[in-house]
Amino acid sequence: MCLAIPAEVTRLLPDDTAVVSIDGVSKEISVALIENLAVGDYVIIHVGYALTKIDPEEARRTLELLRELSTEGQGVVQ
Amino acid sequence: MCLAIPAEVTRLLPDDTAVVSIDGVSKEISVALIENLAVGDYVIIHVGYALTKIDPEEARRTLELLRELSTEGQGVVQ
Amino acid sequence: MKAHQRKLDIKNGCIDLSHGSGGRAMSQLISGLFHEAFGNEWLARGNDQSAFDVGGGRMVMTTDGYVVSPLFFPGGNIGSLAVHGTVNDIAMAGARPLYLSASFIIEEGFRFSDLKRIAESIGEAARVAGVYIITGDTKVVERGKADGLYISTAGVGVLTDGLDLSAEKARVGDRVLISGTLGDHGVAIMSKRQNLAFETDVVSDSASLHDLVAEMVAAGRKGIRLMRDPTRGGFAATLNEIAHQSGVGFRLQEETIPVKPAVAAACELLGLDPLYVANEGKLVAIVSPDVAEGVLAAMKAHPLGRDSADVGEAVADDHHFVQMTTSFGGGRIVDWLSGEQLPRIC
Amino acid sequence: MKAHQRKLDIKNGCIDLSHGSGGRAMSQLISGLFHEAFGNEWLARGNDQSAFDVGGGRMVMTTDGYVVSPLFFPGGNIGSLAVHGTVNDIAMAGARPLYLSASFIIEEGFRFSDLKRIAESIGEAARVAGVYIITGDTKVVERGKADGLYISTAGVGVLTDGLDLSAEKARVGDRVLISGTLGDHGVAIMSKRQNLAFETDVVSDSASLHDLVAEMVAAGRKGIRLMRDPTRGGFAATLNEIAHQSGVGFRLQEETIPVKPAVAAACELLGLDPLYVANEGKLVAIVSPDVAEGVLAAMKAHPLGRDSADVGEAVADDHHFVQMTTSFGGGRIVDWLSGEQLPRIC
Amino acid sequence: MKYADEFRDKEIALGLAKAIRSEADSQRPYRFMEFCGGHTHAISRYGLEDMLPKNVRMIHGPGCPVCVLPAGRIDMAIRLAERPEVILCIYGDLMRVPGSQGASLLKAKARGGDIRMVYSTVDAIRIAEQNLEREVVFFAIGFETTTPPTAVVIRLAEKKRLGNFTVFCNHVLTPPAMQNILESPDIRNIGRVEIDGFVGPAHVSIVIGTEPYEFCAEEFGRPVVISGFEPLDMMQAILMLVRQVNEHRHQVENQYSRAVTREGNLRAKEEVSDILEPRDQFEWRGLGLVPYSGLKLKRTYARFDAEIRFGMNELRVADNPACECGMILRGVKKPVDCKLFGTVCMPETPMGSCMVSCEGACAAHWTYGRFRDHQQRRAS
Amino acid sequence: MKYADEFRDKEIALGLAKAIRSEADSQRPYRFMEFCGGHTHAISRYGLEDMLPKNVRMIHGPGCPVCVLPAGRIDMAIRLAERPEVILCIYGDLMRVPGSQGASLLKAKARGGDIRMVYSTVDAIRIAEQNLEREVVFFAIGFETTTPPTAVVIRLAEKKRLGNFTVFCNHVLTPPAMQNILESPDIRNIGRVEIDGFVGPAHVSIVIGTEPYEFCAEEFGRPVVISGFEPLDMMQAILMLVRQVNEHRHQVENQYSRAVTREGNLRAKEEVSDILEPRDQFEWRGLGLVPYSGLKLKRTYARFDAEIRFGMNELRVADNPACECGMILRGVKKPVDCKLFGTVCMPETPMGSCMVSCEGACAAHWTYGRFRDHQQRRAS
Ligand code: SF4
Ligand code: SF4
Ligand SMILES: [Mg+2]
Ligand SMILES: [Mg+2]
Ligand SMILES: [Mg+2]
Ligand SMILES: [Mg+2]
Ligand SMILES: [Mg+2]
Ligand SMILES: [Mg+2]
Ligand SMILES: [Mg+2]
Ligand SMILES: [Mg+2]
Ligand SMILES: [Mg+2]
Ligand SMILES: [Mg+2]
Repeated sequence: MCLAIPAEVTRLLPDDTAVVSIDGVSKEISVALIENLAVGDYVIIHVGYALTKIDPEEARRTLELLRELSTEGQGVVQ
Repeated sequence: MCLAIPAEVTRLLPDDTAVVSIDGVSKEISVALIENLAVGDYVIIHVGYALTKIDPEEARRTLELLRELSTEGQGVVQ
Repeated sequence: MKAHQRKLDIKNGCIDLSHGSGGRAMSQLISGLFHEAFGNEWLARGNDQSAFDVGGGRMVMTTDGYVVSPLFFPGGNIGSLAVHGTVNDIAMAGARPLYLSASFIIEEGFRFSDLKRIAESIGEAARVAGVYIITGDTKVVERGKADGLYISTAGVGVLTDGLDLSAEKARVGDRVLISGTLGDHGVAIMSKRQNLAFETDVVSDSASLHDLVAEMVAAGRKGIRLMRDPTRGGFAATLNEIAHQSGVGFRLQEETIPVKPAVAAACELLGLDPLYVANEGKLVAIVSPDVAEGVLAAMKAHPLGRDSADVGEAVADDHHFVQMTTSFGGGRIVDWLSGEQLPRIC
Repeated sequence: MKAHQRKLDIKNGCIDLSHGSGGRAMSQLISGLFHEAFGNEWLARGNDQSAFDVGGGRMVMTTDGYVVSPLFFPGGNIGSLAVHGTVNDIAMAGARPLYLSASFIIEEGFRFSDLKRIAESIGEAARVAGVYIITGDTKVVERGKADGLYISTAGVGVLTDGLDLSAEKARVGDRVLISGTLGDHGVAIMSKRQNLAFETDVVSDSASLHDLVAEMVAAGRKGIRLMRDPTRGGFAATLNEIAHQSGVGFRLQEETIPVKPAVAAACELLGLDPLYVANEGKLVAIVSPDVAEGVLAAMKAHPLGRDSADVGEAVADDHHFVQMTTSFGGGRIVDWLSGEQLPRIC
Repeated sequence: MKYADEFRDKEIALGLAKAIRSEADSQRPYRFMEFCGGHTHAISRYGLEDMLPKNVRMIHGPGCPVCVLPAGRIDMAIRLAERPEVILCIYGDLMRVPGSQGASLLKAKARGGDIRMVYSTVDAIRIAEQNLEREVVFFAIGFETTTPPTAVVIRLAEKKRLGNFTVFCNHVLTPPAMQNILESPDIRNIGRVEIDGFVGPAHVSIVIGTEPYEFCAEEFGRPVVISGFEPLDMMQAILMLVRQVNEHRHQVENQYSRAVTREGNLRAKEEVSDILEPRDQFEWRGLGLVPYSGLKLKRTYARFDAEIRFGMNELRVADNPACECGMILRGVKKPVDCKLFGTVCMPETPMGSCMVSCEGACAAHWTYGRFRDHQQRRAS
Repeated sequence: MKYADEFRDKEIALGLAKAIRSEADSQRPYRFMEFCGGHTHAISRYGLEDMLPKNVRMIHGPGCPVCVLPAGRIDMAIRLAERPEVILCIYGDLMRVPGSQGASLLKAKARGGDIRMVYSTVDAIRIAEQNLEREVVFFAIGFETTTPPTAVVIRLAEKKRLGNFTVFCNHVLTPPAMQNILESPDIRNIGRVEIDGFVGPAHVSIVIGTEPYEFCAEEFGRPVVISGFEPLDMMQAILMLVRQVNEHRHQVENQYSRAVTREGNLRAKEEVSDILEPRDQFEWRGLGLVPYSGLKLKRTYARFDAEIRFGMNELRVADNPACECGMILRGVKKPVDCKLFGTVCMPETPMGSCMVSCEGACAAHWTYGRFRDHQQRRAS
């Protein structure tokens, strides 16, 4: 299932490493696979590596769409 | 103190080894330092090696002398 | 000329094989380190066993071996754990813990300073719990034949009046109460494992629960069917065992189960489920529905039960499933743990 | 569909980490192997502790860790030893042993077949001793963190009537009784150590002594000051401890101390002294002179005390020396063991 | 947890469930395969099946890269671990995966193999640096998600000139497996079970992008929706699939746009293609040999390839003939159709890939489906 | 035990004791040094001093090869054991011998050194064969008695072409030590204490014969009686010494004729001289540097010499200045004359050679003499 979770970058370290934080848990990970990372970015981490940055705008849009779809559904009389 | 005890040879084995017995305890030892060993001989063993054969005749003579000396001593009036 | 010895060099010294061989070095270790840390009138007599008075009646006995790694972890160490764990197993019968024994298996090379810290934690935990370590034993094994230190404690306690809590007593309709957040101990331990190393301020919940239990018994009396401390295998293993032994199923409400956000996060990180992670200062109580509210109130009033919750009920189920309605609204089974719970990639 | 498992493959299987992790593999190990071997009504209830009734009054508690190597030796194994040793520590207080706990620390890779043999020995030794293993615990540690198997047992027993045997009770003039030949256990163990390997038909004396003790108490009553089983460090360590704790000296007669010729021979071979070699089925009793003869007769009448002997007396001595008149006619001190007793060349 | 909790909202879920119910044509079945164990896990973890209408049925796909690893590869690893000089570093998931005749790395460890669990490939490198006199082998496994970290440490080992570090490469590729399922005679010719669409991998797609699934839509006429692993993601994806089916579309759509792009992570893809290349074929537990579905080290990195360094022989172990994994993975059969399910084959003693990981179809049915069966029996 | 029990007979002993009492001139002291710890042990084990008249006093000599080993040699061995590749095989006696600053091999083992106790040199060879990837060093120690077994296994290692077996040679020779004691200024010039004769080694003499002691009788005018280690042997030897003193003789006599000859064990001597040769000097704890008193491997066997293989530096550690071992070993002082005796220096925490082994003069006084002092105090 490729266990991976979103985490916030809290510190950039040398040698392609960074510290990320998830709800009060922080961990050093490799960011060798990511370009242009900044503190405050959210990344998806898997086996100790950041795989990608999360696009906050896309996330917001997906959530908005989910709410819309849900409201449509709620409106349905069955 | 060079801990060593008398033991009876009960079996000769290849490669300069032999089994000795001490009051029901038997142990395999090296007899590389001894010549002309036979089953029934008594040897002095130290760190798993036989150091010498015990001369039964000398042992008998020493004991006899000890008894004599002791008897002489017993005879003494102090 | 009285036989005496140079003092143990606690700061720099360490255990060698002579400390386990029945000679003077061992007796010095025991009197200079252990007795000092948890000394009492029983140990002072220096026998291989200790005698104590009991009011008579019914007693409980338990034992546990402690092999935790690392030995020191946020919120405690193997010493305090060895007291709490055994006190709790006594308390889970509704009994008042009285006396403990402690058997130490120490690897040569173990530092006196660490041993002293651990012994002091034992002494402190025993004092807090109001129990006495009345007999003990020390063995030293060669390097590579232990992991620093193992402790086995056994304990006895008295059951005052006809209480008979046991794993087969859950009945359909009973409520499932837990005394607080799940998974704290396991996550605190894992955070210090060399190959997992993550930072968190989660500390082990390791604590003696007999006082909380006394409050619960006072509040619930005959309505309490059984209690268990969800240690290895966590809440999930404990509830499955009870289901199996009582011949019932359970239905839990996920949203009522308290889990600290940091514990949940650490579990997501490692691919674990907090329901399967060990606790050392929590209990699960199965109580009849009529006393559930009162017992829960008593739990919440106790410092060690502030986050207590009613998380579900016993249901009729030939398969003895532990079911859970997820906070998302669906249903799932909370099965036994298969094998060890290992951090996963998948 | 009832959850069941393939049976444990006792013949070929071995312990892996899953057998210690609180899941179904562990529960299967416990129910399929341990309970079968020493099952009883208490274990059957499957709780983390067991409750039992006592007549009230005074009880004793003890514990010991067992780390013997090799695990199987002539005359027993770590399992029988773990029962005998703890039963004996209870018996040495003059108490009747009742219930035992057992904590297992097992190295991964340990063979089920060996574990089963050991568990069966525990069951058998408990049956013979009339005690019950009423609670237990199993931990599995990684390879290289144990030496196959460690067992810690704890035990409780009842003291019937006002008996208070304790290490500080020896008085000047008291007699020193021992219940048989010294050093058998240690020599039996050493004969199987790989680097010492010698052949002997000496077997461990490992046995439960509570029945012998009962006979002694019946014969000697208040005249019995204290009893000890001379285990690690042997008779010499035990007597030095007693001397120290009671503030007396002892004077022994070497020619009265029974030692098997093969034990004496093995000790000569290794440069050891039988007085310092471990026993697991012998006791030392310090008794007032007026009951000494009667107690000794009772001991000799018991199968486990046939070779009992009166070997000396307590004497006034500020230094608490254990002195011995040698069979050669001279005198020597039997001091504490210094460090480990190791086979020597010198 | 930001970007997770929002996507677990119960209220929104209820609305989505209603939307699916209302849009799904009650006169026809919708059979969607979630390829990924992550989705299977979300289904059981959050009880999603309870929220879907009866005619929308989820089929659990090949699940996870761990459970599809064939017994022979585990046997090979066990042989390796038996060599005294070898330290075998593995992800925790691998411990219980069955080799032949009940063997596993857990048992091999118990019998003396120096097998160490690592959380990250970086840990394996550290162990190699700390044990220069030993041979450290990293048991690499995983879909495209887990492959870049392997490539990164091979490059690192090269940079550090580590002579005692090698990789036993078992990385597999998802699109060839999807293709294999779609080309299976059971589906195309015998046609016993149809798959009406795919829920596409979340994290795999982060790396490879959505583009590699286009063949599925185009050649096989099946809709694919790439979906995140949170329950709302899945429900949205299912709704999107229902709509494609209703509208007779078969496109690749991307529900997981906050993390997945059409081209994926270019840097990660480059890292992998520099160092690894496809094998001609690779065995999948349950699916058998699948062409171009596995990766191996390129010739220039042969010195880091454990199979070469240790002259490892390829071992093949036939799956248990009674195991129905192949049929289950293709959606042709269900776990309860297997005679071994729940009797011989259980989570502690898994026989086939579908029981190995808790995301496998049989394991999911064990922990979750038994309960549903049971509820249904009680209801009827 | 045949050849032991007969020589422990109490009745004969009583007669011998009377004979000694009657033959010893009550007007003069008889001060005999038993060179060997074996004799010291017999004295304390059987309580012989109680059976001798007050004017016949036994002085405990250098005792045993273990306790005279200087702290520096132990430190050298500890350094060796700290090397991860080394397995150090030792006789059990060595475990507690103190190095500098409270170090010991027991503690070095606790701190991680791979130190293994062997019963015989043959065990060390077996360990080397079983650990070909490690370096097995045998810590050879002992008087002439224990040297032939070392020579035997060096030859065996050569025959077996064992490349990972070496010997850290600490064998010492008794006659040079006896000579050193006799040449000591305390005895010859200051003359505070006289030694009237020597009880000569039992098992050493089995190997080297009685001939090497003839210098003692001839050059220093002291009688020597080679004696067995059984208590009757010793009493007879003491009687023989009393007679030599009374008769103003100074010869080498052989009480232990059942095992000792004038030339000793020729095969054993040859084995040793083939492989080992004297060092120019060797340090003895308590005696300092004694010329030609230690053995080393011959040049042709240098590849089996741990000191060469591991480039071991000779370490010298000054004895504790308060320790009176030197004076005690020479019979000039008694244990109770040492400020450290029984306060800092005890069997568990020995400071000097005389406390290290239970055969040392201080250790013997600890376990036996304290009791005699005590008896005497009580009597007075
Ligand atoms: S139950 Fe087991 S054997 Fe049957 S199909 Fe599933 S994995 Fe295969
Ligand atoms: S008592 Fe100790 S310090 Fe003093 S002389 Fe003897 S060995 Fe040396
Ligand atoms: Mg318990
Ligand atoms: Mg517990
Ligand atoms: Mg004990
Ligand atoms: Mg260790
Ligand atoms: Mg418990
Ligand atoms: Mg005890
Ligand atoms: Mg005991
Ligand atoms: Mg337990
Ligand atoms: Mg081991
Ligand atoms: Mg005892």
